[in-house]
Amino acid sequence: MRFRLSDDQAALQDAVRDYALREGDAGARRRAFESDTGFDADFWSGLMDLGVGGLACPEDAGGLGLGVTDLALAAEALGYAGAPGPFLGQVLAALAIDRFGSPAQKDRWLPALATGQAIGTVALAEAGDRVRAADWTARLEGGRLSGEKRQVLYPELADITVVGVAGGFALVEKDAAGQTFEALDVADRTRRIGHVAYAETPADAMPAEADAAEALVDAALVLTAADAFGGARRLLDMSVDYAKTREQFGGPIGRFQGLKHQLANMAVEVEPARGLYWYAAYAFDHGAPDARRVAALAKAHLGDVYMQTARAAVEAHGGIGYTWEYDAQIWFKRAMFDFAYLGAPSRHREHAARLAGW
Amino acid sequence: MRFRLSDDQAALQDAVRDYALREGDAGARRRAFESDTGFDADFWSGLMDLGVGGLACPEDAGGLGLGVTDLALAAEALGYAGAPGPFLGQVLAALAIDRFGSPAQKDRWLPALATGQAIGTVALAEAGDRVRAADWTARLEGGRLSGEKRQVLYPELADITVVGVAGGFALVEKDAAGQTFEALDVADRTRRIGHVAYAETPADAMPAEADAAEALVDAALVLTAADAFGGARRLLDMSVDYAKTREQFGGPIGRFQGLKHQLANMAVEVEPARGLYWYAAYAFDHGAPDARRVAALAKAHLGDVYMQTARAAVEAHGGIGYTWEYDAQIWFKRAMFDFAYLGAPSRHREHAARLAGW
Amino acid sequence: MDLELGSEYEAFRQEVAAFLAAHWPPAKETDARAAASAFRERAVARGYLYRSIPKAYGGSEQAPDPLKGRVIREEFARVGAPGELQGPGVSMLVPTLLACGADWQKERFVAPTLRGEIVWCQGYSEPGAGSDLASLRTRGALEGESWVISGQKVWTTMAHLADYMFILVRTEPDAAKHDGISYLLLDMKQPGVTVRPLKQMTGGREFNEVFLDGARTPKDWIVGERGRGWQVSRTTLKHERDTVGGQSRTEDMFGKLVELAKDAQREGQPALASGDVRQELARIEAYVLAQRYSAYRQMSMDLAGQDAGLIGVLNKLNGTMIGHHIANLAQDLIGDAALLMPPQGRGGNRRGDEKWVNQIMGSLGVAIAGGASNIQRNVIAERGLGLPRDGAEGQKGTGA
Amino acid sequence: MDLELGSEYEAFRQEVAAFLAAHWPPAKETDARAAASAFRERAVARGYLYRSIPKAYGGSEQAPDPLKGRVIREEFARVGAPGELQGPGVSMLVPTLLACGADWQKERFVAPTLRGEIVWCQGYSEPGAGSDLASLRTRGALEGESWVISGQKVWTTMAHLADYMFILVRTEPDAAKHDGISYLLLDMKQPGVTVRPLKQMTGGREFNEVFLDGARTPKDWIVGERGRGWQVSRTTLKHERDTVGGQSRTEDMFGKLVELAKDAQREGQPALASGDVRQELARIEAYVLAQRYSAYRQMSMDLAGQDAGLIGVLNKLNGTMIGHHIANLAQDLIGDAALLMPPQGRGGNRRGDEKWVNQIMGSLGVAIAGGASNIQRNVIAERGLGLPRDGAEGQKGTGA
Repeated sequence: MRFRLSDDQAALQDAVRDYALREGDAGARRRAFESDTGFDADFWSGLMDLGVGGLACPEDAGGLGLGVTDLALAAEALGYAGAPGPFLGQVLAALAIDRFGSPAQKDRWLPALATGQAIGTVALAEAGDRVRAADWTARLEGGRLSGEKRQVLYPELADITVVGVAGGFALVEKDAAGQTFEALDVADRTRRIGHVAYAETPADAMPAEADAAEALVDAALVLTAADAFGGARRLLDMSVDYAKTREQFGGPIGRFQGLKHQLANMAVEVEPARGLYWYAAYAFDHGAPDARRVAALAKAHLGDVYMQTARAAVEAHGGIGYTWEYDAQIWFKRAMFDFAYLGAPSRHREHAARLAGW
Repeated sequence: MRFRLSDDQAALQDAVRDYALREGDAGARRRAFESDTGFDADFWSGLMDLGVGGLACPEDAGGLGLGVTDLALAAEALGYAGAPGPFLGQVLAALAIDRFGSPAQKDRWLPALATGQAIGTVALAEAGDRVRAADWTARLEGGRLSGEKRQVLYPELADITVVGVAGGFALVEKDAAGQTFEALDVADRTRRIGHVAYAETPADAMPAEADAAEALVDAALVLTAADAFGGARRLLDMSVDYAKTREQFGGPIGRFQGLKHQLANMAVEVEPARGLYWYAAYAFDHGAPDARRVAALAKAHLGDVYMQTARAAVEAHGGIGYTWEYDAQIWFKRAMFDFAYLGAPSRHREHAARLAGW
Repeated sequence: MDLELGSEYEAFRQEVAAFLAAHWPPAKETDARAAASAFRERAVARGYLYRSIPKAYGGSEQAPDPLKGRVIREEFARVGAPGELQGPGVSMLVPTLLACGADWQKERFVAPTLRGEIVWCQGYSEPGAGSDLASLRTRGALEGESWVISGQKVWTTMAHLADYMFILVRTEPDAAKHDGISYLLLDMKQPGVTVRPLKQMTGGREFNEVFLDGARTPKDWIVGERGRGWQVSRTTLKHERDTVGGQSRTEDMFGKLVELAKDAQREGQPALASGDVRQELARIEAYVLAQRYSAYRQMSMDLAGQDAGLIGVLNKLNGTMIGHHIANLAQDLIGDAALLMPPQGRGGNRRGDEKWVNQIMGSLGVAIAGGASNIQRNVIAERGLGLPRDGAEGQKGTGA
Repeated sequence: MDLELGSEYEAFRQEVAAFLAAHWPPAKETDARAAASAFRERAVARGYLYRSIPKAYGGSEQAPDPLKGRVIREEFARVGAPGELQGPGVSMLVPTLLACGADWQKERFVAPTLRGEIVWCQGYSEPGAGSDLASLRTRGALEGESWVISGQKVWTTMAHLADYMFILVRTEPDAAKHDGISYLLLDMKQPGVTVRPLKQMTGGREFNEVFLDGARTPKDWIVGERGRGWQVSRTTLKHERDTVGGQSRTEDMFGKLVELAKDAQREGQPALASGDVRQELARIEAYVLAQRYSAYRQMSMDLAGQDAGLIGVLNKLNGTMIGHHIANLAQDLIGDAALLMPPQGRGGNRRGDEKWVNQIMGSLGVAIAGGASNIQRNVIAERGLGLPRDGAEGQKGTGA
């Protein structure tokens, strides 16, 4: 019974959080948020220098050979710090290529993704909430990809895109013909997404049964849940700090029991959910029989918890919390992202119910 | 625009509440609660002397010729006072006979019910949540009634029972053969209910199309909602009074903002719901197109509001609120009654959704 | 109980409709602003607008009758005719001036404000004084014939468009918290005044910060006595209160929510077929109906001079809570449109569901604006339920 | 991260299992109580029970190891073997005596308490002193060689069965609130003590009122110094903490809730087919799993001497909230069984669904007992989040 972080894991998480917080607070987060691209090259390269891109890549590809648990710990740290950039796409692309790629594909992409020399992304969701591998309608035929994908992280920036198709995945390189990008006015400007349409786009196959391909979606759900936990925890801390320092009626507002109880209720919603995302990651890495269900439950629960915490946090701040200039809104919009990315909580609860045979 | 009580209505409601509160606080409520029968003859006869039994009976039957709105106002007052006894069965039986009875049936029963010389009840629900008239399976054939009914108020006490059957209602007199009563260990001991099985029981028909018969269920829903509003309002008042008088840490607990905000939240849930039950009663009396839907919504909403208010009220009282001796538990159990009687809130919400064509 | 207005008011409705048929839209007028002004002047003369304001100051000085007010608003809205102007000048400054202002102030400011010739902004909130408004620190010092004002105001709606500000400033720094404040009028178009828009999380810019650095206003541009500004700012004239109007926005929103649930898909089915969506819609509908008929009750009782009790003090928080419920269900239903910003006056994706993001964020704005929810809870507990003031919060003045 | 216990503990489990196979159930013993006592004695000798208590006082004096404790409890539960006795004597009095008691008190009381030969009840709460325990008013006066005690205690579990009470009484009426209290031991079987059962809303009678009217106890039956009883009552010995055990009841309950949803009917379908029931079950399951794995995390960190942070102070309120969620869904699902009282040790209707009424009411009891939820919220805010004490609540001592 050692359901706790190893020293290495704690050190990793601290390093990622410290870096992302320091650089984020020094301006990287806001710069990315206000920019056209949502991408801060300096911040990103520093993050890659920490080895975050290669956490789950094999050691012979220059990675650390760790699992989704370690990715999730990093995701929590990045969520806490509100870190901008294509982390999620990067590590999911690497995970997909590691699991389903040919030796040549691995050789070509894993070292580059592990070190950050290349940026990767994944294109999973389709219109109509078609998120699960079994529902993907994009087709790869004769080396040509056709279909439309949504919620693609940094689609124009990525050197390599792992596209979910009927029968597995297709690898699409940056400059491949027949790609049409639709930029979106997204709420979460620290993690940009767009639509991509593929029309006879040259692409490389990575075959996988739908059930195996689905594991990539599970990993995405777990990492989103971990980000949500980190963000919710940050909003709690931010609200507590504000309550300690903001003065009204001759003292800090945090002495008023009404607000105290609201912050206590927020803590009761947030902190225990850490155990849920931990277990979802652990179950994924250990191939536990309930891994798929728990990934869905964790995404659903933390999507809700994050969003409601964000609402409560903005309320706890009053007017300032509603402004563009104060950073609470950045986490509010990250909560909106985690809530909706790859499907709202109700979808994943229904999926978990089905998997339970309910 | 006079969506308010007339002077007569206000006087009626005050008279009923004052009587029921005074006698209830003087012991009638607790006596009935602790008794084997849940019936206090003195309290009941005083209530009948106020004319409550005949509010909605025709004037030529000794009633006041008023409508469900006035019954609901009385129900609110009785709910506020936690009044024991067969009020709901009494007025619903009269309503059914007035609407569907033959002249002979009306002559026989309405004057007796209006004055309280007879006690009436209704037997509507059947096992498996078969509450709606279209679902009733009890059969009346050749003057003989067979079937099983549940949630029958004071079944053994009633002189006349209006039983919902396929095709309308059947009137069953107190001593008719073939009735088997199953007493239940009910939570709300101020309003006793039991199961009744009818086996070839002699009974008198009151034909009604299912849709018309359903109006009796609607009336029951509206009156239950009104009772729930009264009860929830009482629990709010009781909790506020307790918070003003109970001292901890050198002053009344009601000065603590945590509790104050909880009581404020309770008030926000409870007080606006008055408008909902008022409109449900008004819509019933005016045959508004949405009358049936609003009856269902009102029962569902107030069932939930009452129950959650009861939970909050017990918590606001602490340990004393959890004792048998303190009266909060009586309203808690009345909330349980209003929640479950004729179906839990979710059933009525689903029904309202269907009626809306959703 | 009666939900009908009754024949008297239906006759009045005919009268208003006839007036509108005659005067709106205007026959042939090219300048829309001038047309609206001319129409408003006629409507005031007929007693349809500014009904609680004396004729001497540009009002129509009618006996209070909320139902007539409601009929007028309904009929005007039906044909899109210009009604009373909105904004802090008409809703806050004018009543205050009528109650506490000097005669010259009423004469100079009221009528032009009602006609929209003068636009006002409100200078109450400060960065360090939100709920605890009376702790404001903007200073005003009398230098010769002028007040000289320095400090900062925030959440100032319309500041970038306003001609004048009515402002609370601390003029008696040695007096007790509530006794050192004066209520001044200030010209916004002067060098000592700098307006900076405050962008909201929605991307909108309805609010401003206003920096005051030696801004000046004449000595007699003070409303009420020196040091009595707190009391002056609390003055509101009794006027026609229509508690029903506020609900209609919620009702519209709920109707759109039902439409959304019909259009939105869940696993290839309309979301409206899902049990949880049906349940939640029915739950919200009950709140909406409860609010609606409580408002009718409150208005009816107000009309009859009866006390409607608790409901008055609950309305804002109740509306806020319903707004949260609607936002939460909408966020579930709109799928990945919840990843987008609300449209800023331009198109979006096909269904345009991201317009609901306005409700997701805006319902929070409502919770915060005009008395945050926790302040509302204090008011409900203390004023509505009669619970004691907490010692630690006793200093907070009126509690609102 | 690892959820397995590891080979060391699996070996220990084998050892415990072998012990149990040899000694439980007892070969041929007619008196069940005697058999249990004899078994417990053996188990103590083997180091399996009362592991934190010195051998001199009847314990087995083992090095703290929560995982071993857990293995023991699991294995004992598996075969139904008698474990440590429960109740306030073992859980509260014994640790207090070991920390603050005189030697003769430890010798006289601890071992018989552990063996169940002496039964204790706790005399803390009073009708006027609930959350604000230190405001207690039961008086104790030293008259010659005896304390003479008068007053009233309430919420006293087991008082009708107890031999003795450990009681807080005010012995120094002129001292400050927390400094005037002494911690005494009192024989319950005497004329000055009257016990009256308190019936709960569930119909159960687990609590009592205890009336003290000149009850007497010897001068030296005081634990710790005179006037230091408040501090004495706050003493708890560090002992093996197993944060996992508390979750299992919730998990069992959730499993039953799922079964209920399968059995219950809605419109002729299993309720489990309804979207709202599925959503709510999945929502609750996430809370249950979150609680479970947070407990594993907390225990693992405790074992490693790491600080698990906020979670420790949240557990009770978290469990309370989950209990509310379960109760609310059950109340919807059981249909008209929610009209009934919970069974008091006898049968009910066919499905027996009214047993869920125990949860509907009992989840409230949990919210109230052992530190009401608002007290928990204070503790979380102040101790967990470091928010300042409110002035008006500053007098409340330890805040718990």
